[in-house]
Amino acid sequence: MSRLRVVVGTLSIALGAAASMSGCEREQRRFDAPPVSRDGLASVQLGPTRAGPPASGASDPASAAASSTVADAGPSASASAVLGARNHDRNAFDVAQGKRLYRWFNCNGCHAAGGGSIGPALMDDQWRYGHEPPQIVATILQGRPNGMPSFAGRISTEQAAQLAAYVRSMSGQVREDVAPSRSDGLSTGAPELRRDRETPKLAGTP
Amino acid sequence: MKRRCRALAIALAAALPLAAFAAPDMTDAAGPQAAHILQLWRVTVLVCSAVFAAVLVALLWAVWRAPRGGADAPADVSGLMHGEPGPRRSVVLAVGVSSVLLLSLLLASVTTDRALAHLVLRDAIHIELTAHQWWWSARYDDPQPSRMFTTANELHIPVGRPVILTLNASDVIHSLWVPQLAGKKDLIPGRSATLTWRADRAGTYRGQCAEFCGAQHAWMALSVSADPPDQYEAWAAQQRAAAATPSESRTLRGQQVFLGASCVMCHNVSGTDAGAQHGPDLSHVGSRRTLAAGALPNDDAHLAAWITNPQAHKPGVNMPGTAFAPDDLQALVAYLRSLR
Amino acid sequence: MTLLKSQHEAMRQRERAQQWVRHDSAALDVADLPSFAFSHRSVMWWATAGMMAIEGVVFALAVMTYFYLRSHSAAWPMGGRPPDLRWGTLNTLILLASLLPNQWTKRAAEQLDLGKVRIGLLLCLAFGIAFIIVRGFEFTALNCRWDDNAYGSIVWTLLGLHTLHLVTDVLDTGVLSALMLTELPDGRRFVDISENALYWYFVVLTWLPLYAVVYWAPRSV
Amino acid sequence: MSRLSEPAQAALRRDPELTRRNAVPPSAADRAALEATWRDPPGLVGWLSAVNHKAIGLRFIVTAFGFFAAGGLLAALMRVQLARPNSTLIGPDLYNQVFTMHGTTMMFLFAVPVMQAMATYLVPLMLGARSIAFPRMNAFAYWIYLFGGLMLYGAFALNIGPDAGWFAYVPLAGPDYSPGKRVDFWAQMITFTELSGLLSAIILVTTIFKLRAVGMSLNRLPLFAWAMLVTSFMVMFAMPAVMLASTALIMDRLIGTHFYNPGDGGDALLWQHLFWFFGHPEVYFIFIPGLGFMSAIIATFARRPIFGYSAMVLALIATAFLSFGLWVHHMFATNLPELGKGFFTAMSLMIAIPSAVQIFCWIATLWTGRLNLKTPLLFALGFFAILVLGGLTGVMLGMVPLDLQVHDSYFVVAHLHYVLIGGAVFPLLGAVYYWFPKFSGRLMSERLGRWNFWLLFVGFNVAFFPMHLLGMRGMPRRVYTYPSGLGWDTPNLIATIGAVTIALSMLVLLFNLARSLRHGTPAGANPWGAGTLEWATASPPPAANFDALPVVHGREPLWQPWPQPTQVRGLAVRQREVLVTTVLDAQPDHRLVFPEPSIWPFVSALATTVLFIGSIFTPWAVVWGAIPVGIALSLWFWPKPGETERELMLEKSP
Repeated sequence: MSRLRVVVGTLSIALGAAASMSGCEREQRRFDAPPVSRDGLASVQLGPTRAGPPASGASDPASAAASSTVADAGPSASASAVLGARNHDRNAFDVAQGKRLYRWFNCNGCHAAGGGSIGPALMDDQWRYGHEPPQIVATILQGRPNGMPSFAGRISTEQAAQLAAYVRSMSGQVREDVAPSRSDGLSTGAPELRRDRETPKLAGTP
Repeated sequence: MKRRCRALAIALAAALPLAAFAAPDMTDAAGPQAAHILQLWRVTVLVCSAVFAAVLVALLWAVWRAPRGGADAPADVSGLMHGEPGPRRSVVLAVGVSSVLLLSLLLASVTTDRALAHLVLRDAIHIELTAHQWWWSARYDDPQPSRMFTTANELHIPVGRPVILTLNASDVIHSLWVPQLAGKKDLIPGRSATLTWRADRAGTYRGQCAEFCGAQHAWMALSVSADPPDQYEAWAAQQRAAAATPSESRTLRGQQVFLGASCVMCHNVSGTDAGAQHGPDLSHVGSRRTLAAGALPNDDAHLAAWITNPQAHKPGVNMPGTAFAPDDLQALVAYLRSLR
Repeated sequence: MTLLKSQHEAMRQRERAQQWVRHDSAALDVADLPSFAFSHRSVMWWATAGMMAIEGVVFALAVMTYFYLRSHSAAWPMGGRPPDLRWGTLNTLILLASLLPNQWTKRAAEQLDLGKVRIGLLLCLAFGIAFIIVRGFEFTALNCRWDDNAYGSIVWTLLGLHTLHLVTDVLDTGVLSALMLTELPDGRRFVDISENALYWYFVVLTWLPLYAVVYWAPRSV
Repeated sequence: MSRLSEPAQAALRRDPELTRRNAVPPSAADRAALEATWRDPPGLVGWLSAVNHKAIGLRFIVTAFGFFAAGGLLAALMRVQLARPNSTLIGPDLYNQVFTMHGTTMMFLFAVPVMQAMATYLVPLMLGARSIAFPRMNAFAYWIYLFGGLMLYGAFALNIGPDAGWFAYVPLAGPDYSPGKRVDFWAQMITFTELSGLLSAIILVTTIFKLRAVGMSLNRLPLFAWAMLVTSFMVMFAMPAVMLASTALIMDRLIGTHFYNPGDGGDALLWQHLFWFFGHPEVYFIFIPGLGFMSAIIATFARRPIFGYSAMVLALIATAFLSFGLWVHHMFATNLPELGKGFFTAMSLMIAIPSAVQIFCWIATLWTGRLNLKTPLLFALGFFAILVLGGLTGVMLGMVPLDLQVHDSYFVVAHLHYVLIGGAVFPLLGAVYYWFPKFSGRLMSERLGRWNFWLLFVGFNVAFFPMHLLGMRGMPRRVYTYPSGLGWDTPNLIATIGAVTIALSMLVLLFNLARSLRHGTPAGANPWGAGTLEWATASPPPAANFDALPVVHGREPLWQPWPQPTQVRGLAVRQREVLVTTVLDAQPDHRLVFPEPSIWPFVSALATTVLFIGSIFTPWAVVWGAIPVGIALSLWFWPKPGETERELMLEKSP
């Protein structure tokens, strides 16, 4: 990114042992994330694992139009391309940002702290619409029946990927050294990094 | 030299739209508290400079007058056999003088403390200031709840009237410091602090977060404009009014774009559906001088650039970038700029 | 009277040390000085004293943190019952009882009596292991988890810190016992045993205030 | 003798030399035997098992100055970034890591350890002792310190460098606002350096109290030894605070405890109280050894003992006690009660008095002395100019109203560099020039020394004096860049020019050190004509320091007549036997055989490092890591075959 940073990098690496490089990826602060183009959101065809009806509960005409074009197209390479380029599951900053957005966007309004209330529980091993990152991003952006609103246009793909990474850490899918620890609020049980890894199973009928 | 530097600074400030503030210099006191502190500052600098000069003179004189001797010169151990009344008397005298000076400085400090604590607080303005990671939100309290209003990053206060700030932090520790008005006070999560100001001279005073609070600690400025009372009342009335409803088609389209995009997830514009509190209140963003807590000047070009890619201007900020279609972007910028 | 006796003892030792030092011409001959000494005359005592000072400050600061956090919270213990007294009190009794074999071993070491020392060390080891086992039950009876709230955190930390010191000293006693049972010890080993006994006094003495803080402070007003 | 086993008695009959004692005046055979006994074993394993206090001391000093260079490079990087406003040379993320690493390196990896390193080398020589107390524990302390520093810089190289400041205030350094392992590595580095610091403190206190030469009563102890004694006691009572605080922080971050969670019973100021209760005494650990160096240098180069010995000792002790009572002056801007802050203002002003006593005593010494204006004295004079200014700005910062204006501004950056570089680095460089002949047997070049001094003195003032102005103009600390037009641009540029000058002076020092190692004029035992015992032995000193331990009869043994008896006779030469003396009057108490070089301190340090680093990634590492540590420590303690027999040959019960 800048000439001097390269000089400092080579100097420090000469000092440090060539330890495993997993540390680098976990600690990346991706401040230079390229803005996802507004109309680019519409072109991200994310198909759900199971053909569900387009989200009905969209509260706003503009986003309904966007999500309808999204829902009926099949899964395409560009979705995983957008996500695959940066594996949010292995970046501590992304998972921590996801945890903050989970509170900011009021996901805990329906999903509580992961235990579920109106919305389904997220910390257990029951998954209706898939537990892989692209599938969770699709669930967030398209919305799901029985009340999950579509956030396409409202939440950028980058933020959705961060939220998906955090949701996965709730059930221990994220590595222990990447998962977030406790938050500075009332204690909601064991912090994510201390939860054992659940083996995700397909839940019952949608 | 200091006078010339300040003149140069002001000239520079006028030239650049960004830093439209006078240098936040603690010696340019604009309120009683900064004045009290400045007075103590000058007394202390005087005393300390005198002591420093005395010690240096004593040292240089000692080094100048003492005879020279090589490593082979015999060491004079007479001091171990019998006492040395001469040097003892001067050392005891010097230590005594130092102790008396320190005591006097202590008394000066305590009297200044009392003076700061006794600022008259009759008919004060009450502001609840909350610090977030890298911007300030301020709520002007009022006995009538309907007259309360919220703004961000820029405060206006009437000249001559005291201001009582209740300080809270929502995430990490920050510290509010406006050198020309008063000393700093930390905003600590889980604790509430109070700070009192009074500006006796009209002007815009730059404040800054003074406690390291993360990636963008450098761009967390706050500007305090001390206005004559009538000009303040006009500003406050304007802030209390709901956001301007768009009149012509471009700003109406801009509002549609605003409500359809991710802005509503974090920002609040009174009078519309957007009511989130995680970002600065945009109801009157058009009337502010800078964007992003002092990082960018508030004009069309910078606003458009900021919306498209905030990370380029303030890397690490929590605002996501959204690349609108060019005409959508123009409409959105026009709408936001219209929110006077 | 006993104080006077120990002063008298120290003076007698000093005189004996002096008489072995002969002055003749340029040199001071120290060949006949003893090759080890007990209590603060030994170098090992100062290491033990240093460790005790450091760990004493850690305990003091941890107790201060306990009352600092208590002063900041409305209810204490925060949303829970104070720890059950059963195991804690039993452990305190065991610890006080362990002072007897400890003192017995210390005096045996200072009399260089290998037989008694071997028995004493095994006794101390038994008491230590018993204390660790009961400490295990104590942790179950704290009625809070370390990640429940600040109260749980500081209570577990206080108990954990003391357990750390307990385990390290029991291991030390274990290694010393193994050494004394298998090897023919020289004088310095007896000094090590005497200092290890001194450190056990420290483990006991720091437990008493911690016991009061962990078990009785939440019950007080 | 009676408890000697059969094989041991046979060994003794074969080689009666095993219990031969040294004679006075020391014979050539004695000298050769002592060298063979006290020398560290050769080869790599021998190098790793070295326990000689001079070998460990030199490694400690070189490692500490290595970290000093690394910290200096980071500082140069910061100054280049801050030279111009709105600079994008370094982004905020890297800058936050750089300034945190600079602070952490200078405070934890350089300033405190280098003073203990110099003491590890010099104190035994100054006391007329054969070795430092607990030599293997001393080696362990060095290895732990080295591994801690390497861990931190390894993390920095992998972009896991801490980025929450060297003080790591929570909640920013807490689990919610510092994701990843960066602050964990910082907190664990604290555990490494504090463990090393505490062990060194115990070692130094025991050495100074129990291993002094016969006759060196406490009122004949050199002032540098007094400074290290006082510093070691402060270390023992202050460092536990930061160990408790950093352990609580790492538990908050890894197992979810709530010490600093404002939402669930914790408190953000708890960290500040615990950290600064350690923090302020820490800056005095750095400053008081500097005072010790000053007393040693000024006495030798003014050709007379320091004026007012007892006043100086009492001033050191007073500074130590007072330094525990003023930590809240770092927290004047918080919402603590105002009356409380007033007490801490009074304490902060009062601590200036003992320092004033010392400065006036030194000036009186210079006034009545005969000056030998060599480089060490130049650095001592540089100390006066810079430290006194730093101390006076410290008095200003101690007053609540003034601190509220300039706290966490560049005024404080100027103050801390004036007292730390002026108060500790200048005397330290003077000490390097002063004792380099003793370390290496060669003098450093005077010409290069003057260049080094004047470049540093001018560069320092050009770099840090403008920062007072920056602080008064409202520039806060720890900002990766700043807007133009606020009056901050020119002073920042001047400061960067000063920083470059300081870098130049450090290069001159490096060149002087490298050149003098080979081409320096050979220095005899006492090139400066000094009075303390370390100058009574050869340069560099033999493995056993003294062929026969000296008997001391005065405060400056080499300057005062040396009555009978002059040396000690009767210590074994074929075994590592030292003379333990009483605490107050240093009368002979008993002979003690010290441990042989052993690989176990190095192995134990490795095992402890694995435990500490493992515990960052999983709490279970604490449990499983403890087993190898326990084994290594037990084998370290276990006597080697034949060791007990050899000791029994010399045994005599009290």
